Amino acid sequence: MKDTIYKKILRRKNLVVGIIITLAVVFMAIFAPLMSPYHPIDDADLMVSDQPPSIEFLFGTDEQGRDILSRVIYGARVSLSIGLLSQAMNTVIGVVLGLLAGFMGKWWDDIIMGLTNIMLSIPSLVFALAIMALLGPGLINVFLALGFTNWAYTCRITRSQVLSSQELNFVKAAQALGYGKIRIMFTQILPNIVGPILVIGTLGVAGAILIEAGLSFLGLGTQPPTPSWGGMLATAREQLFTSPWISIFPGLAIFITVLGLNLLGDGWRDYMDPRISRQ
Amino acid sequence: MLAYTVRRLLQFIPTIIGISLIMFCLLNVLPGNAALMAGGKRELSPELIEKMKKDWGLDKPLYVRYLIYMKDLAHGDLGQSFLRQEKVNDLLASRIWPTLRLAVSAMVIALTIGIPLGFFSALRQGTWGDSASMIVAVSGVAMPQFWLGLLLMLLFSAKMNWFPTSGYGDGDFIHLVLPAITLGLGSMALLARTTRAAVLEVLEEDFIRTARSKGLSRFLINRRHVFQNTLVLILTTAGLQFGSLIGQTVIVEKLFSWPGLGSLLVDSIFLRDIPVVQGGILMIILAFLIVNLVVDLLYCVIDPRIKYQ
Amino acid sequence: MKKFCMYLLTAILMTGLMSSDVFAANSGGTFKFCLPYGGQVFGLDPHKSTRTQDNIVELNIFRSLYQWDATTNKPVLALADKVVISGEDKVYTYSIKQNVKFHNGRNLTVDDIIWSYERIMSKELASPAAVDIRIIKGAKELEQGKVKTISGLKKIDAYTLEITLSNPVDPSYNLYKVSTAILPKEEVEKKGAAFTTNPVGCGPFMFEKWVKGSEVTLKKFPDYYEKGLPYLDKVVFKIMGEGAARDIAFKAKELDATIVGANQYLPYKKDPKISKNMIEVAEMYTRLMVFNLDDKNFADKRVRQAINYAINSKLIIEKYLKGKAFPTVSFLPTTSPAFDSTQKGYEYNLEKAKALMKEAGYEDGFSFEVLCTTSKSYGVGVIEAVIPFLKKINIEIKPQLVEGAVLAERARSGDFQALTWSLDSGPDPLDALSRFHMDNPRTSRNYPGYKNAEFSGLIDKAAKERDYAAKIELLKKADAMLKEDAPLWFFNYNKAIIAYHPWVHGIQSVAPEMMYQDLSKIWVDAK
Amino acid sequence: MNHDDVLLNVRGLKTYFYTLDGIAKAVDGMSFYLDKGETLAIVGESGCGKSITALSIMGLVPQPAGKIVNGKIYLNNDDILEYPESKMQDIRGDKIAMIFQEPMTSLNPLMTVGSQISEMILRHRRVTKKESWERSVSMLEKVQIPSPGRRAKDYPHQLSGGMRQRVMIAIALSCNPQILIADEPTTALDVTIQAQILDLMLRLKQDYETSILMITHDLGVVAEVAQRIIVMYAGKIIEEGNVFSIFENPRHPYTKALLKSIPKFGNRTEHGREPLQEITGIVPNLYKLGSGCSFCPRCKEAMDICKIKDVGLTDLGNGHRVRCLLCKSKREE
Repeated sequence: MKDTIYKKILRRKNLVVGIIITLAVVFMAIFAPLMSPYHPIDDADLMVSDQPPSIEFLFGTDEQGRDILSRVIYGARVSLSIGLLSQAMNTVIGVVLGLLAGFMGKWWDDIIMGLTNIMLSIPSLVFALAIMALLGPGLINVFLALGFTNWAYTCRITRSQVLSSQELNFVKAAQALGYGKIRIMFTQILPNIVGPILVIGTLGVAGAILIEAGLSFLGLGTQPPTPSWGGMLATAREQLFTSPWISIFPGLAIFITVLGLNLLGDGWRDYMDPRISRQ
Repeated sequence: MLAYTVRRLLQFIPTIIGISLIMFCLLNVLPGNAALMAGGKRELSPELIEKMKKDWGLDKPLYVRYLIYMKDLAHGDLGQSFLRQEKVNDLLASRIWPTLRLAVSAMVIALTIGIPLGFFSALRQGTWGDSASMIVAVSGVAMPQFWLGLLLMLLFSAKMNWFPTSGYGDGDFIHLVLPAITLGLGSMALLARTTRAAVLEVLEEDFIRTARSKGLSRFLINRRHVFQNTLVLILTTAGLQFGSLIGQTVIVEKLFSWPGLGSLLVDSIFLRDIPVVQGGILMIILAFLIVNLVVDLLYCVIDPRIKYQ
Repeated sequence: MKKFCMYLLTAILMTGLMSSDVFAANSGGTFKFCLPYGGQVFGLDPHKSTRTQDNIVELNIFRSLYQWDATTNKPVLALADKVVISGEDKVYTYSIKQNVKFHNGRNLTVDDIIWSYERIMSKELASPAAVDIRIIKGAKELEQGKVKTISGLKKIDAYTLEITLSNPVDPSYNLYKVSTAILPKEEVEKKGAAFTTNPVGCGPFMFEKWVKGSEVTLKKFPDYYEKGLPYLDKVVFKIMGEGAARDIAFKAKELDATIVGANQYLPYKKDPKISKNMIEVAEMYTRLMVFNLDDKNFADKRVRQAINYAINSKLIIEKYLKGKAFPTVSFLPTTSPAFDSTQKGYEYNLEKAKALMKEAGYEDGFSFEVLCTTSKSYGVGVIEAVIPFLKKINIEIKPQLVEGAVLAERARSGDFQALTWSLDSGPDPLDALSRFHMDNPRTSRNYPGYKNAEFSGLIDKAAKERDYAAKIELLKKADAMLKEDAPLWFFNYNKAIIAYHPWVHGIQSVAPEMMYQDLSKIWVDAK
Repeated sequence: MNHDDVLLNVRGLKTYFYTLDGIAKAVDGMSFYLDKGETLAIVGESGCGKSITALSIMGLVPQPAGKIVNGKIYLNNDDILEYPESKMQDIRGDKIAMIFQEPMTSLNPLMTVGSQISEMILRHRRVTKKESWERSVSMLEKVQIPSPGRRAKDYPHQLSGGMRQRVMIAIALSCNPQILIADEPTTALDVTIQAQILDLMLRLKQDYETSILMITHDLGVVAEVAQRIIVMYAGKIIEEGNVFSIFENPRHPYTKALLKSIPKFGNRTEHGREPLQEITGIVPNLYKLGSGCSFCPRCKEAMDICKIKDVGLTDLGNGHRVRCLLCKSKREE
């Protein structure tokens, strides 16, 4: 049976590609100090600024004379942590609010769903922009801004899962047996929403990396010299035509990572969906 | 249906009040103020700065400002721009059309590429063609938008000289092309994915088997039975996408110097021209709500099972 | 005969040479220029405009009493033929040109000037020019609402104006600004708030249309008072905040001329075609790091000097800014009349820096946070480049990226350790240096909180000095003292460059702001 | 098969499904025929391959997993398996029509029922849109839908289950097909409606001279409508014969068990409490069919040899055939 699970995953080429890319990026993030030839911030030397790719600097150097390869490798840490932490925040907020709305009902439900609708109708980029303007640029602030803006879908899914599960016989039985809400929450509801939340989470991590890039473009992302891919891209955009390597490599890094995460999330959803995985 | 529309429109009110409260609080506690930005490159004299702040009522307590704002809002007045010598209403009115043009063109691009791509992918499910077209689709969302825009600029205006790099021109078509593509590609990808999933779902339906048992050609089945039934799902996604599209104009308009709501909004945030920001956000949200209402109403047209009372 | 021929030849040559300027100038054509400072034009009422971007356009629609002369690098009379100074240098009597017409066809008279200045001082307007008109006697009283008219403005006849100043200062530096432009009363009153989107002036170009956020178009005003000007039929200002976009647009010939960004400078200079047609000037903005002198780390002059010695500013200019800046001497830029060419700026001298740090007892260094914006030439990138230099004298410098609005606020409140910014350093050297006067608090632009009685004494003296040369000498001294005291890290003077296509003629180096081009004298070859 | 009025002749049909879990032999060597004007019932538990048999005939085996690996299907002596898809499309609906089990989902929810009927007519007959619509309305009338003109403009969700199945029948018969395949047409309906629908089908069959291939697990239905019965188990025919011989003299243990599992009216009063019998065990896993009789694990009369030996069909005469060693040995004895 284990064999067929592997086989089923392997059958989905996109899922396989997604898994490989994601693992590679995670690996890069974890072992950044071992993999990068230079330090991403301290090894700056203006004498070698704007060098095109060479043996010494595989990806070239930026305008500060820093090795781009090292910055891209370290950037995986920054960008992934932005994605993961902010998405973790979103998930926690979404699940907690969803559970509250579903279980408490009444005006709890009204208020939380009202808030969810408001959140869904404010474009997350605009909201994140406003929060960043309040907090100022910086890594921690990016976590916060992105972590507060993208929980609405998770909240909705959790809530609908709670509501539909309350109709299920086993939950009714559990309630009849006098199980507390918390126990039902952990035994019946959370296991059911893990799948969809992981899918949303994967796509959310990808989305957060992109939004951070957008915020950096507007000057409200992580602050230099922290090597985030979005930030590197934003500073290098003026030099796109004169020193293209400075922006091409972080751009590719974002592209490949987001592509990988998307393929992973999509593939996973397909995999979980019994309707599509029938064949 | 009319009653439903009216009810939905009434439901806008609490949403808008909620949003305006959140945004008002958020925006009015931002550090810095418009008077400091009034000079641009130049520094202004302290007394002028103080005078401006007073003229704009920035010396009043927050709740007073909120009450004034809400009172004006109730009359449909979004106030006076701090820095631009214009009413916010007029300012926004002149910016809506460019943004709408851009967003609608982007949506058209997204729909005309995304839906066929999704169809293609679904009908060849599991093949290399499927994988390839999905990777193409996902690529659309995987690029930071400003990066994509710059690459397009580099390729199509700097190298090929086909399109102007930026600006609005006389509102002609040629200025619209690159920004619309940049904006539309992300939504295209999401639409392609939704379409694919929807088509796969519909293909499994019993009535498709019925249609085939009638001896209808695949083409006719796809066109008549599959497409129509996927439309509800596609439309829902398109509606939501339109909302986020309008949000993304913030970046695309800035990059292409497009004189729309998005660039106005960004600039005004940085300049702390708070009335403009509030008005702009309200506008964007209103557009989102209206588009989604229209989508809901369109369901009625497409799906006879849906009836609104 | 031979001699005569020689004379004739010389005469022909002379006329030929002269005519190359006058007759070869080609009338007609459209000039496409950029508006590079952000994505917007806010309004075109010069009395209300606070922003450079708006001024670039207004400059060509309106005229003020004086205007900037790029060749002599100072303000000269514009709307007046001559001025007579009397009454202990406080009374200026102007003979206003009689052929100045507004775009609506009406002649400009002294009444318009008086009305315009009074409008600027009116309580409701909050005009950035109020500070300039305030030098006129009685202007303050109008501002406070005590009187209805400015007592220092007197109409002798329709074309003779007498201005009485409250102090003997040169009004040209105040009254050349476009924010003191003369407006036609009837148009302003008729249009009301709409004047800002449909302005009428007496400048060389008339307003044609404004596509919000995208471009502003002006057309030739045929009745402009300077004969034969302007050459151009039409001017299009394209709003392009992004440097990369301007670069592409310029190369695609969508712009006839463009301001060159740091990233374009080097490639443009290497490009044999473009490099021929570039004009550079040291703009009157000084880029620097402001030390908060209330911070104990910066209390010691030697620490501040050490920082100036420790940073290789020239290398940063060359490598990071790609040479698109001039190294500093002190605060006043090379284009300032009070620039002292005998002075030398801080050189890169690590040993000296280390020694100074040791002397000051900061051998082990310290760390500080510096506020910065995203600006390329005086923002976070500069600080990134500075990090390794200061590390060598054990100073850890931490950039704190903030928005412009936040930086401006914190600069005024003193809520910072250091910040990096670009400060106005001209055109009037007295005004430029006055900001560091000890009487000025941070809210009055003395951001470091610099308090030096000797320096302030020099400034006061210079302000009172009637002799121009003596005044300049005093200011040179003050500037040198500022350098020595180093309340700032002097980084660079902006090198503003305009690149233009070969068919464009007449671009000038305008030191106060390179983009303040008087387009009336620019002409393009017929295509 | 030596009579002349054979309409459909299926020979050695094998339809397999290739999946990640292995190969499922859904239909494994089916051979049977359908005469003109005849009603043939294929009976079996769900999952025995009867629906796949029907879909194989229609050429609608789910792709790409399912595949007809062997066999011939003669329609009027032409092997339709050889036909290209386009020609097959001409046959579907025109010569062979099908009614599906789920009336709730088998109609397109976004089209009026009238246009779903006329769509079929337009496909196979040269008529104008208006004519096809009129014919659709008359078809609705024939399937006894009240006020058909109005109903034709209704959408499926506005109709009850029974009505929808009538619409399905109207669609199926609208081009007057030679064969009507009815796949569990009444299973999803209320008992009272079931009878009405069956009545209707039988009556229309007379009117249209259509042969019916009825696929069902409900022996009660079979008794009412069919002339011949094929009992299927695990992709194979295990017993075949006319209604009387199967009902009166079932030979295969599975058939016997099936018959015992339906309640008979009046049983209780005549014989006292005779419990209904259920067939113990589960339907075999089609992926893991070994040699031997596939019913063997559930068979009460199984012998050791049943597990090993493949067994062919034994002809008991009068068209009654059975696949069981018990019968074979008895006959041979």
